[in-house]
Amino acid sequence: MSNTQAPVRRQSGRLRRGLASLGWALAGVLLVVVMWELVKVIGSLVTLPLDTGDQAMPHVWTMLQGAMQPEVRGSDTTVLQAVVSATLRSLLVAMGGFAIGVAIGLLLAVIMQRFWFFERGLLPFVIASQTVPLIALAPLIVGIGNRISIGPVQWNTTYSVMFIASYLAFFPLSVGALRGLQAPTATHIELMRSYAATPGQTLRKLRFPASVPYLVPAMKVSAAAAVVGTVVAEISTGVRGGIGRLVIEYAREMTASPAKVYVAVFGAIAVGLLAAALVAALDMALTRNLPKEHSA
Amino acid sequence: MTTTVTSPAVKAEGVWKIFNEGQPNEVTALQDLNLEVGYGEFVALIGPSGCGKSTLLRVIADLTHATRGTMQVAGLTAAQAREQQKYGMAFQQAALFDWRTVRRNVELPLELQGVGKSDRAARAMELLEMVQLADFAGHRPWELSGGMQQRVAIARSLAVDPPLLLMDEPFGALDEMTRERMQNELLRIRKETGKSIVFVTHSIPEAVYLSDRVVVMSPRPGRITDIIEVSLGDRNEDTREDERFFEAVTAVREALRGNHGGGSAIRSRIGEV
Amino acid sequence: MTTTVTSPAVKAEGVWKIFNEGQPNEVTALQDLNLEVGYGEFVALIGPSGCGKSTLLRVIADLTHATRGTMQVAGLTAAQAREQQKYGMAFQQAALFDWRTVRRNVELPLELQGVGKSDRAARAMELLEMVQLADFAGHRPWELSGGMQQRVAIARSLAVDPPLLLMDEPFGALDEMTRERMQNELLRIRKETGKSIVFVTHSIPEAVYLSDRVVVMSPRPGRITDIIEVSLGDRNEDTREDERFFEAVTAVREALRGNHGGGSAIRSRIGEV
Amino acid sequence: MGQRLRLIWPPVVVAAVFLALWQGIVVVNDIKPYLLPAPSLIFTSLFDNVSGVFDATVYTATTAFLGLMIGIVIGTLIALLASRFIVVNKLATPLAAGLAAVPIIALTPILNNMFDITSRTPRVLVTIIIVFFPIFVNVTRGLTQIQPAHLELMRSLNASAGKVARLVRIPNALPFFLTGMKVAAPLSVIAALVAEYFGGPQQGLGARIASSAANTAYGRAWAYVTAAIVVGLLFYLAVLLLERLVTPWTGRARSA
Amino acid sequence: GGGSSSTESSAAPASSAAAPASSAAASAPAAECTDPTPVNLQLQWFAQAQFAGYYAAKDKGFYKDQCLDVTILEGGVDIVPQTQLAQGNADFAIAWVPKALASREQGANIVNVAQVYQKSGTLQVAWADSGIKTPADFKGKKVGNWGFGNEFEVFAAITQAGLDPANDVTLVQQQFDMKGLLSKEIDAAEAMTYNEYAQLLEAKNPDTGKLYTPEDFTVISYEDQGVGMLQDAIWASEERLSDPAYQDLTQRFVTASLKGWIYCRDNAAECADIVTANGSKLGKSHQLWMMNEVNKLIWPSPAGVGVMDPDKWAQTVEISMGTKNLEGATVLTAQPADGSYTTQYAEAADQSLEAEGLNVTGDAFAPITVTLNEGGN
Ligand SMILES: Nc1ncnc2c1ncn2[C@@H]1O[C@H](COP(=O)(O)OP(=O)(O)OP(=O)(O)O)[C@@H](O)[C@H]1O
Ligand SMILES: Nc1ncnc2c1ncn2[C@@H]1O[C@H](COP(=O)(O)OP(=O)(O)OP(=O)(O)O)[C@@H](O)[C@H]1O
Ligand SMILES: [Mg+2]
Ligand SMILES: [Mg+2]
Repeated sequence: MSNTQAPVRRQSGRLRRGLASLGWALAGVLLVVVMWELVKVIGSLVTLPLDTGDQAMPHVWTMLQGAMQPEVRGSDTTVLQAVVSATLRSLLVAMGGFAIGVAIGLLLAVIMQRFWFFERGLLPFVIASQTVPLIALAPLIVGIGNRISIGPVQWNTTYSVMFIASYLAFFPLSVGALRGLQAPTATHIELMRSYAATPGQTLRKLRFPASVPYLVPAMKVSAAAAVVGTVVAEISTGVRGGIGRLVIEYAREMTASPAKVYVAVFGAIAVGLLAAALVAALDMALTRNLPKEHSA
Repeated sequence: MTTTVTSPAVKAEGVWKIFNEGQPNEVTALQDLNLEVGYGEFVALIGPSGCGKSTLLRVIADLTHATRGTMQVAGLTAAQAREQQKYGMAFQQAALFDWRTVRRNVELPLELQGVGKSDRAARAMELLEMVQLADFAGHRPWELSGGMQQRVAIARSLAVDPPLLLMDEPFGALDEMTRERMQNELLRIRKETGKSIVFVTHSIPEAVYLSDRVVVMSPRPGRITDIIEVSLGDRNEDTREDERFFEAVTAVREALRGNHGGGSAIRSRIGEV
Repeated sequence: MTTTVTSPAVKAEGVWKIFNEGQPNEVTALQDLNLEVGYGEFVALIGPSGCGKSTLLRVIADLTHATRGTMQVAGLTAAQAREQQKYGMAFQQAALFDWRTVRRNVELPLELQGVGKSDRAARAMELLEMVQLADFAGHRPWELSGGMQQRVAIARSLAVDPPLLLMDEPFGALDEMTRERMQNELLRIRKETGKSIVFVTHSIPEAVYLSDRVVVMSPRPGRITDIIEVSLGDRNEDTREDERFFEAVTAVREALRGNHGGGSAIRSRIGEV
Repeated sequence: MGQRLRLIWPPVVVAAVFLALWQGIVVVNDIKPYLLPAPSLIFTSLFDNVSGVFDATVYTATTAFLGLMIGIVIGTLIALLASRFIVVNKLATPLAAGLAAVPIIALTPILNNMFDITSRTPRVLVTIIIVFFPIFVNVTRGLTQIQPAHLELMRSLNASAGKVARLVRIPNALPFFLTGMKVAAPLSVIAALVAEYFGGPQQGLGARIASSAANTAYGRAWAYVTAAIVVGLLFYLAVLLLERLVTPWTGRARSA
Repeated sequence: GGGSSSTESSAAPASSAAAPASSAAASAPAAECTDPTPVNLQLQWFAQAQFAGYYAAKDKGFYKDQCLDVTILEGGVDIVPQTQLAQGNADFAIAWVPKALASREQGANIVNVAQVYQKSGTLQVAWADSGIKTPADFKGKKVGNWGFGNEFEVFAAITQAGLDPANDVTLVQQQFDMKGLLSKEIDAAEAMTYNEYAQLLEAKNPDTGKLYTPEDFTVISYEDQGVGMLQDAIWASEERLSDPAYQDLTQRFVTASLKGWIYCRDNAAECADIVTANGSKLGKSHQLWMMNEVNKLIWPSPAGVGVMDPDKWAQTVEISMGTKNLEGATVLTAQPADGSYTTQYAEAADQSLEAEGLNVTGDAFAPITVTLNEGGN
């Protein structure tokens, strides 16, 4: 009896937890809305170090109105629709970049963990890579990328965007994964050594599972970085259809209709939230087997 | 199994182990240690807490390097012996993986050897049966009591079948009954397979009951101060009541007490053995 | 110390502890357990591995809640007693903090009580002296052997001076000599301070040597099957040779063996006590 | 001494190989500077303009440093609050994730509009936001991922939540915190730099890189990029030093 | 304001009177085009009326008439069109002259084959009540500029006015919106006639609730100040120009493109709609404004549309070499080599377009009047 019931209960529990965190996320958004309007009210009473005028900080309802307006006069897509479709497209690209970034980051971490030479020798370059501004790289990547064609698959700029996203995503992951791979206790490592386990086996059976607590936050940061990378690269390369392009196109209308650009930025935030939700789901799957914090 | 019967299972010559050498927190764990464990022999290591027993096992197992001296295992260097999996080890801490179930913890060494899935599971269940934990095969390590974890670790160390077993206080957290059962299981396994065993324990009766020789170590810096031969023949229910059993127990106890006092009187005894 | 002498140190009534209740991996660790530990009494808990001894200590310490039943400590609820620090606990695992030196690990409970820096250090060194680890005060936990870590944990549990001590196999990883020393230290402390002590052990002689009563538990689901009174008066060098000592040891052993066989014959014995 | 050498020579070797390859590829394939400048060109540009590069570096490094410090403080504080109060945790986690995913490029124009564009403020704010997330996420994990035995011990000692935080959670979170720092330190530099693209005072590295790149003076642009890399590495090195100082216990697993 | 300064140089004789035979052949519409040549055109920004001529040429079939299949590649913040061209990712590129020349100096082998914009569209806008009327009034003020290499006209004007850019003014980089000026954080902001200036006029004055009007601002035109630099031009690959096939392609492309610009001169409203239909997100009135202002920068073209004005070229090169920015750097370090531009393709194109009966100089061009709505809608 209990055998058949238990999984059902656990599943519904998971659903409930998922819904609850959704509720909390909404509450968080509500909190921000309230604070936003509060700052505006305070700003109208006393001088703040920031501009709380309707130009710099439009009212939330102005933004909502802006979202419902047609994108360009006469067109039948609203700003909201444009933002939603751009959001989904960017999310897809970002997740592609995230996947590539995770793969590269893990590989680097493994190499660095395994060979001290590479930890010392490679790590500075991994860090250096992150301080190279995209302005110096984007033309290079697009330029080189456009020459690549693998069989019938012709490179297009979207792949360059994905590549740039992964370029930002791999870094937090490799740092976190490296720390995680070094996390197992001395006894656990000795155990594997006593089995004459190959480095690969030690990696798979011990270091990877033990690195999960470090891997998960690293993935969260990476996913966010992938989203940032996607949007930045969309702007940088001017590729159409994504939220980045929308942000910059709307930003030019900031002077006249500031609400529009905020809607686009919220689209970008939505990409981030969706990415974070995906990683959170992954987290639940990965840490399902670990002891939860004691709650007596 | 390729080892010839003539080379000793373990041979330590002039082994030193100094931690943090040259630093203010330097600790000499092993000092000029010489020891030979014959092929098929059961040797118990006994000595005060912190005297270097675990360290000695770790040097044999090539988990740490001797600062000075040489260590041979089955006629090979310690490193070769480890690589060729000439030994199995049970650690003082259970060192189970939280992310694996009890059964899959026991399967680990088999997995590393590439044993197939169903064979692994069968062997693991057999071993869990032996340590009386079959009911807990699907549980996670942190759901077990201390003694249960230790039994899982023992099962794991027996999963593969190496010619030499290194066991660090494996029965320390077990109650007397379970402990006696495990002791007999170990002796049975040894008899059936002819393994050599180096066994660390704090229990003098256990050392005497199990082993052919009891090696007594002194407190830091760890040295061998006494080696007591035990000749009780095949162990059985009555062994623990045997006269010779009590004699050996007393001998070991005295060797240990002498140790605590320290001094040269003990040193000379090594010659006797 | 505000407790009146009349209320028992520990009083368990109909305590159940069921892990994962309702799930397939449900485990009943304690079943309808009743126990009273008198003020100033020394009670040893003994029973097969996994029978629920640690769980019982944890329920007393309010580290986990009884599924059913009530637990009183010093006339208070378990939670109140914990909040008022009516007990000190030594865990089965040493649970030392890697980021603190040995000495500062011992200081931890004193720090929490707001004891001044130099007083703390002095007290910690005194305790380390007692467990013979003064030399290692500045070391990190992972540089210690298993037994040494356990001794640090014991020192820590004695750092403050609570009326009730809960000790979970504290001497399990110690060699016989050190163990006897620690036993005598514990008895000395108890005599000087009049503490009540609940002490888990797997060693029958240890249980008998230390305690006023030995509580014998059955394997899962954990129940109390026997309580053996020990009246040896003041312990000294000769106690272990005492006739009554051996009698008590045999009684406990038989109670335990009976357990393993299980059955109603044992149940009836509770009435005798 | 030998230890220190072991620390230094691998990156030097890798750098030498990398630069030699780069130079070689540029020379052999006759790649023109409008595409990719050779290291030699970058270095001559750097030396021709040392004081200019230095001033720009100081400006941007200051922004990055301010943002990094404030971001660390805020990230840690909110993580602490989140580990203490479940409400904060539930509210802050999705918000932080959202904030982190806001691309700096999208954020900067808005902040530039809200705050005085002619001041450093909007740039520091951008940096803070970028730094905040890795710190927050890692510290949160470190504060909650505690051995059950340790928590039981503290509970048995009736330690208050504050004491548990101070004596167990924070030390336990230190390695996680440092991992976050390792990510945040280089990111602070890039954030401070990118924030300059959108306007404001023009003496920093970002503005210089943008201006040089727009005029295809890639040698000069990469000279500034080199300076940015150096700052990022210095920040990282500082974190490594800090790690050795505050978590001496973490290296032990490797000693076997 | 119309560009009167360029009329004197319009008398310059055409550099090559005889068009190559191949171009003459190509200029005749290829009726039997079965396999149009694929062509990539790289823009410097997103689709907007600034590039209306090319979108019109595509939409109206002018490219098809020349047997071309043109793909218009939009730009991005970090896309450098001349680099894309030099790397072979595009066949032609639209770029401002100074930036393209800088790339040329760094090894990008590109040639200006048609100078479409005859005038600079860069303005400096200040509040009418700020007292700023000429560059000399910038002294002690916060002067906005875009950086990204778009600042040299500002520097040239400041220098020309006898001020030291490093000490006498505070230079601030502005964003691509005009909020800095509107909120008075910046005293004088850089603006393109066709874009940012319109943004100002599309914004509502919070005090009156009405849109700002030209009377609210003072406008300084760099073209009028004599420091204008040449802007949008069509660039081709120098290496490939030695190949007759590419010469022919260039000729066909330039001809069709210029025809597009002529079309937009005469059909501004339709062209604005074409651009919008091609995915521009600019508001309708803003798009039309841009179209109209761009027309003002192109027309009249006294020597024919797309033909380089050598004086303007010389002025652009002079400023590029002589004006230092904050770092002390100039756009160019040396005089660009001969052959950096050629008028042969534009002239040949104009000839054949004239033969079609089109007016290639726009001497009678009259701008339309555009009313900007709030937000450019
Ligand atoms: N990693 C290390 N760093 C420094 N010192 C160490 C380390 N490991 C062990 N030691 C020291 O070496 C000595 C011997 O330790 P070892 O673990 O071998 O003792 P043991 O005989 O196994 O003791 P026990 O019976 O308590 O387990 C101890 O004094 C210990 O402090
Ligand atoms: N967190 C937990 N989740 C599920 N089951 C648990 C948990 N903790 C303990 N148990 C179960 O409760 C039972 C009693 O455990 P406990 O630790 O009290 O045993 P013990 O008597 O202390 O044994 P030992 O002598 O081996 O330490 C065991 O069967 C164990 O599997
Ligand atoms: Mg040991
Ligand atoms: Mg226990």
